[in-house]
Amino acid sequence: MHGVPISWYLALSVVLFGLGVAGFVYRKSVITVFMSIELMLNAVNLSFIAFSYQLQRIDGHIYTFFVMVVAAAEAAVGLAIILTIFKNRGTLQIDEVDSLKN
Amino acid sequence: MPANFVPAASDYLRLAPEIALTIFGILIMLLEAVAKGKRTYLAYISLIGIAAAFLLNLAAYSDPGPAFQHMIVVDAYATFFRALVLVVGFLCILASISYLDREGAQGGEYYALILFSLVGQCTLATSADLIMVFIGLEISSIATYILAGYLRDDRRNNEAALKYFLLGSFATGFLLYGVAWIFGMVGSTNLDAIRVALESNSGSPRILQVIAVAAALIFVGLGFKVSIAPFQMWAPDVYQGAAAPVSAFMSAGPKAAAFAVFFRIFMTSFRPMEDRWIVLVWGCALATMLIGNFAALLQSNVKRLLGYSSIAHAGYVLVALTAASEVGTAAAMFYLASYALMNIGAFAIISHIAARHERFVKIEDLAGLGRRQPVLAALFALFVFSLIGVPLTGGFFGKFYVFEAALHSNLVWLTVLGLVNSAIAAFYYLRIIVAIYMHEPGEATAEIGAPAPGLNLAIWASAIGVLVLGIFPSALLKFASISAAAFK
Amino acid sequence: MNLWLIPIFPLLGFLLNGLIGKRLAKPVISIIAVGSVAASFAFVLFTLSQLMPFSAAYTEHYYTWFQSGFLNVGVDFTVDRLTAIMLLVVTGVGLLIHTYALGYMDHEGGFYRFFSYLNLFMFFMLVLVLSSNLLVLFVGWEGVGLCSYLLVGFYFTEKFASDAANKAFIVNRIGDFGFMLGMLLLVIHFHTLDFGKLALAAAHAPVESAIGALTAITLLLFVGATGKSAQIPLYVWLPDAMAGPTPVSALIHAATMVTAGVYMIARMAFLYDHTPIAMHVVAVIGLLTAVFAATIGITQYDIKKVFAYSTVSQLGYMFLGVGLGAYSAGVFHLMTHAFFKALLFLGAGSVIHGLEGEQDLRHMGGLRKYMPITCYTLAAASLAISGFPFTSGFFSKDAILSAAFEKEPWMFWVGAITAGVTAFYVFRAFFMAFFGRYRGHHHPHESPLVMTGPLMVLAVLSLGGGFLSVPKWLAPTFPLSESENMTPMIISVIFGLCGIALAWLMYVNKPSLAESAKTAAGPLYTLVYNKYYIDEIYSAIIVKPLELFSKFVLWKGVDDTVIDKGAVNGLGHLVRGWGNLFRLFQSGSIRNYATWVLAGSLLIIFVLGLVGGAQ
Amino acid sequence: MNLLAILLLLPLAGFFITMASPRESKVPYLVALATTLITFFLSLGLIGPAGADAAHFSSVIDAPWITSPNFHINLHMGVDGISLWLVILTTFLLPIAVWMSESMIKDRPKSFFALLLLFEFGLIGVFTALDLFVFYLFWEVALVPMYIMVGAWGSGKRGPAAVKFFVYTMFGSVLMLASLLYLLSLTGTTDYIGILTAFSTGHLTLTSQQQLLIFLGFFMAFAVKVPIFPFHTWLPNTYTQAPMPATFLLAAIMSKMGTYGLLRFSLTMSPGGAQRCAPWIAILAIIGIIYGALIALMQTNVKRLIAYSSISHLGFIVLGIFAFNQQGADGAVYQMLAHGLSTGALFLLAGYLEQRRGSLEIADLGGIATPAPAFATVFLITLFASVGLPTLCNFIGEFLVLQGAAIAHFTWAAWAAVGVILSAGYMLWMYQRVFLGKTSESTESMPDLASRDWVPVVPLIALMIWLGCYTQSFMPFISSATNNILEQTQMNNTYQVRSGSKELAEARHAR
Repeated sequence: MHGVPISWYLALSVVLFGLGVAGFVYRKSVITVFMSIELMLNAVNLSFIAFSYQLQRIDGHIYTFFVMVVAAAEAAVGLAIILTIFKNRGTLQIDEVDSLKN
Repeated sequence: MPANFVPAASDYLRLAPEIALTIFGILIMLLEAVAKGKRTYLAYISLIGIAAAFLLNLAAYSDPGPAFQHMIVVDAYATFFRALVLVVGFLCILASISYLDREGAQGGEYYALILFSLVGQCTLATSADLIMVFIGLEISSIATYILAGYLRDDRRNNEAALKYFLLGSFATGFLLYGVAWIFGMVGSTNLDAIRVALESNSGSPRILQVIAVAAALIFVGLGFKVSIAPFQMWAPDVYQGAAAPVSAFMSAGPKAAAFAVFFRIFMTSFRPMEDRWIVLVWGCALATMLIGNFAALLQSNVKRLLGYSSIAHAGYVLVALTAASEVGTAAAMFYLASYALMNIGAFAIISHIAARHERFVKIEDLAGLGRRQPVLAALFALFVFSLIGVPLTGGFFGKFYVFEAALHSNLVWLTVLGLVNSAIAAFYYLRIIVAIYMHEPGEATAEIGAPAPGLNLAIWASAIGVLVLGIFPSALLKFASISAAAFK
Repeated sequence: MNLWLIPIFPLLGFLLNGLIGKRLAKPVISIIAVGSVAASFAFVLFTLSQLMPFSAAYTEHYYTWFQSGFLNVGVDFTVDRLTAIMLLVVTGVGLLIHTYALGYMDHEGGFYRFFSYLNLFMFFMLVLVLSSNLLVLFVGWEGVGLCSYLLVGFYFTEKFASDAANKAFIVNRIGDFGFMLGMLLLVIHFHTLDFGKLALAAAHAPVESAIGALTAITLLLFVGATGKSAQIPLYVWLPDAMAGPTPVSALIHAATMVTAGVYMIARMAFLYDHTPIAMHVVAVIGLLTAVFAATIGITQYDIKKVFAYSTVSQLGYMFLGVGLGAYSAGVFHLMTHAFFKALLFLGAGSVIHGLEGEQDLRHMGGLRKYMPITCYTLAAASLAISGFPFTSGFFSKDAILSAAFEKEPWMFWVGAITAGVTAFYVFRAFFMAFFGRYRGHHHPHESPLVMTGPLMVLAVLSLGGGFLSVPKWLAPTFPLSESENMTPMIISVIFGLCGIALAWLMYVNKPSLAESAKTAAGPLYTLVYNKYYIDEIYSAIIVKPLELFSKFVLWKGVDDTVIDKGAVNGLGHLVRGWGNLFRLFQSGSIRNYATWVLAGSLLIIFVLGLVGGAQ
Repeated sequence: MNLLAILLLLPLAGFFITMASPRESKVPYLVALATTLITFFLSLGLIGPAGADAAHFSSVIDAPWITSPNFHINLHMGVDGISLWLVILTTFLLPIAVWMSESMIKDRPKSFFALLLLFEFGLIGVFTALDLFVFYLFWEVALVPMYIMVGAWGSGKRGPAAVKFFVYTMFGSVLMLASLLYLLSLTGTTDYIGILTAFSTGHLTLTSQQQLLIFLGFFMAFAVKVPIFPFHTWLPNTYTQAPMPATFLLAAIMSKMGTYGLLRFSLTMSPGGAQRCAPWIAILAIIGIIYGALIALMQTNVKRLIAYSSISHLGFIVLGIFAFNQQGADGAVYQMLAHGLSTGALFLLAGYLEQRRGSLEIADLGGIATPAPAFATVFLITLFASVGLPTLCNFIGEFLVLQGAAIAHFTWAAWAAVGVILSAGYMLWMYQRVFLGKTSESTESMPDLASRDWVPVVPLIALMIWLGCYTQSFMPFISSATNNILEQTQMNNTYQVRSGSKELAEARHAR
């Protein structure tokens, strides 16, 4: 990765994170929303890697694995929850899940 | 870190409670697989597990110190919160048994999940490293997500679970991103290391600023978990939607653990930059109290009302953080303890009155409880008065210490506003009392029976706890202040 | 020597009759009631005989009532020459009236109640005169007011009676307001309420030519007196008070209670002597009341009302006397008035008794032959009040008028004319009742001896009472005025005789004259006949506005609307409004929540990162 | 064991015993009655030790309670000349309340008796607490049972009335708590004696600003409780809706919590603040006196009328306290006792009336004196006591208060005395409409006082006369205590002494 300055990676991660957030806020399908969360986590991973490369330390890489594991767990649980939702309501439109309010 | 790192026995001892909980959790899962017929005994196993963890927690305190390369640390503070969340778990399981029987959802995974969630919370309490914070937070949260939606076929449960899950992960994303940047700027995620770095003030103000932004991201993540404004939105929905015992658990355990780490991070790592965040916390505290109390005024659903009240109480705890002092930390610890007890008590009683499928959760459904179940009513009244902050209850002393700490740090206005808030709060809490004692019995209370022994035990235990904290608070307070002294 | 025994007998009488009277037989009740008064009368005589020759005031201290800071009030009794007169009048006349009442109340219900009240009154009245400090005097002062309330409202099932009772008490309260403030000022300036100490302290005080503290004190005390002794502007309660049984009118509203104001001023003379302005006010008010009431007296037909107004008027005379510094004259008239006015009322009572409750003069007449004793005794009283030479009234009135003649001649003339008017209306009543032919439809009969007895005794006193010269008796306290000028006496006597003659002319000789005079007077007559509409005016400018103000402005307006609905509930609504707002933010939509989280985090990043950094 | 401690524990014990006793039986009543009576007779034992030196505190409890790294709170309680009589008033009135409840509370009597005992516990605590924190504690403890009594046993719109009552007082209380905390943060202790000694030895001086803040906090709480003029709107509804025994206690004792607090704490903890605000508060008090009386004049319900009349009477107490002189303070305390007896008795009798006629609307009554002469007489005596007739209790209080006010500012006395006139007005008018006049067919059958009804009436009236005629058996205790308090108000007073306190100074000189 010679020649590519660290700041680019960080910039990319910021962009990815922003995209994730934006996706979460703007997409209407529960699945997409869930994917945007994954996107955010990956942005985090990217910055971890970048930093740990710059700092010449291994911690970052390890953290990345932590994050991935957690993300996987979340995915499992999340999809299960989304499934029950679909089972009970027959929809995945996030805006239709708003019976609890005020 | 050295590659050839071999954990010592002390390391394991200091992690023992988590280990025990995990083992019991897995054990229960296995038994669940082979179990047939009634599964109530799994609950008792889980109780044993928690008890064991509790003892191990005390044992661990006999030899405090860091473990696993300063990833975690066992000190009085950690021990306090471990003990607290374990007690919470214990009471909630007691309260859940009859509930699950009633809903026909008796199952091992429920108890296992509570144990796992407790693992996460204990980790949070002990974590001395942002990564551990993240991991603990996730362990606790993921388990709680499932618990929130435990009754699969209940629409309210589903929705609560989804909201909690999506928003929760969303917020965690912020936290994690903050962690990443801290790691980048400081070169370490160890809390003390961060503090040292900030104190030595190496690096340009630009770096400092980035760290501050990272701190903000962490603040967002944790703020969401403890449901403070402007991240409180989820709390009422989730507490209303989830099963009553689960709401009790969520409002007490994870919240306490999150606050524990919240204080640890801001009172150690970011202490050097306190002049930056105190004003912020001041604002959040006020906003949280206002939103919680005001919005609760018009609620008719008791669970939702308690949801808002839990927001308001988070606000009071933030007041203690605003004080940014040992006194404040101690006050917050005491407050969280008493809050946990009274809230569990209240939710437990609701879970009993709500009847099958939680049909009766409106305030008017409580009408005439005073005539049908005088004792239960009296206990409920006790919890409510404690939530209001009437003397001789834990709730009162919590408030007293918190605001005492605030005034110690010359937060005169925040104190006055907070106290006025607590007076406003009396309004909606009293509506419960009015219903209980001053209205004629209705459909809900007509055929209500006495609570099951387990539930009864939970209620009585919390009631006694509330009273003890209210009448003989010294012991707990002393321990709290010793623990708080760690943040110097 | 135990002065406390004097009031204690009536008190015991009250307790006995009050607590167990219901179960007692009438004779027993009578014995208790009259016996107690007789006992205290006897004890008074004994005491006085012991205390002769009254070289100095004799005081007894019983116990400290209360002590707060520098203010120490003791329950003490004092007897001096002034007290002696009052004691004799109160117990003596009181005894006679009690006896009379036995007969008068014989057929009435609540016999025991009546006499227990009457005894209680005696007790408080005696406390009033015996007291040696202003506060204990005030105890008696209020106590007699209470009894007056109870006795005026004796026929409590009748609305007019209870109204009159309330009026009596409340109007007196207004007077007491002044009295109270007077006492407060006294304490501030002299740190005591004890007559002896006050007298010593006042001796050093300068005579106030301008309005000062002392003037304020004396005027305030006088306000109290106007209430108790029915002077302008607070006299309105006394005529209504006639709603009570006649013996009550005689004892309380003629002979004793109403004279308390005069007594009080005489008692506080040492202070009034230092405040000429206040003295002048007292005199003027007294004189005005005398005239004013007398004019009303001319037009009334209710026999008791006539005497009531004459009482007001005579009290005016007394105040004129004390106001002019002729304290002894005032007290003298107080005594003689006690005799003849009591007699007038008892006589009237006897008439009413004989006519089964008829009080209207127009339905009487010619009673001379039905009830001779009553007639002649009343004649004596009438002569006395008209100042007929050598009757008791003659001496006392003369003492006052001659004092006026020296100090303020114009006052003398007004007073003298009023004397004529008095003579006129008293005899008007007398003639209308006893002369001409009987106009009523009852069967008049003379009253029993138990009633006529007292009448005769009082008749003797009214005629001869003037020879017990009070001024000489009081000379040690209030020095006599030397002047022996005969002119005022002669003038007033002439006026008096004219009055009598006129009355004879109009009501015996040519009754038609009365009617023609009435029509001649026209509106003036109606004005006076309706007591100058004073009650209506008071009610229109004070009572009604106050009620409306309290009800609509204060209660409905301020209390309900402004404070409660406005401030308190308004605040509540405000809070709820905000609560509703916050509530509606919780739209329930996940993406909406996420937006909030995002906005919040941006805000926090901004605050923490950038603003904080700017510091 | 310390007598005071016993006095505190007895009602508490009674509370639990009552709770434990069987529901449908006479047991709860008997337990409550026995407890309150024993408490009363024991409380008389306080007189002895207090008599020795009423200026200072006797039968003191001082046990360490809460220890925290930055403050210590002792369970510090004691009795001086003021507390003494208020405690005895409490213990004296409670048995009467129990007695009333036995016949007036038909629904869930057991819980009611229990609450009465809890209430007594709270009140005794309030009147004897020597630590601001402990005081606050009992203050709230007394509030809760009353709230439930009003809400659960009241009539009409009791729920709203009760909530209003609670929230109103709650607002006051939190402000007091704020002051308390502020004081704690400034002085490091909440101990009454400790703070006073710190003042007197000059170890501690508060700036005028601090004093003002502290004062206002305390004042709000007390002002609501008393209540003082603009904060009174909870009172009429609460008094009217509450069950008669609760009203009896509210009027007779609970209102004294506020006035006691003003005298004991507002004056001494922030003398400067108190003196600075005194003129304003005096004006509020006077407004209350006249205002309450005028509104009472127009009431059509006996209970409501007495309620408003208490606003007027309590105004006197406040006025006396803020006259800042011996007479005023003595009068205020004496008036507390007198008002407790007379108004209490009035409500007791009103309760009898309600029992007999089922209504307290004046329109439904009238001519009662004929069928029930004894009742009418007793009522009349009580009425004249509350009107302030000499030889009955209220007179001394009112006179001394007026005297004190006059010494401070003569105009105050002049205005306040108007209340004395009006009180005669509304009381007698009410009496006329209720008792006098012709009996209607509805009232002619009204039973007179039964022997049972006499039991609480006789001691009440006896005391009214005793207080009225032989004041010295109570006053010396009060005087020495109030004098002590007044001297403390001169310490740490960062203000110029107000005009009128000049007389006060020489007044104390004269003693």
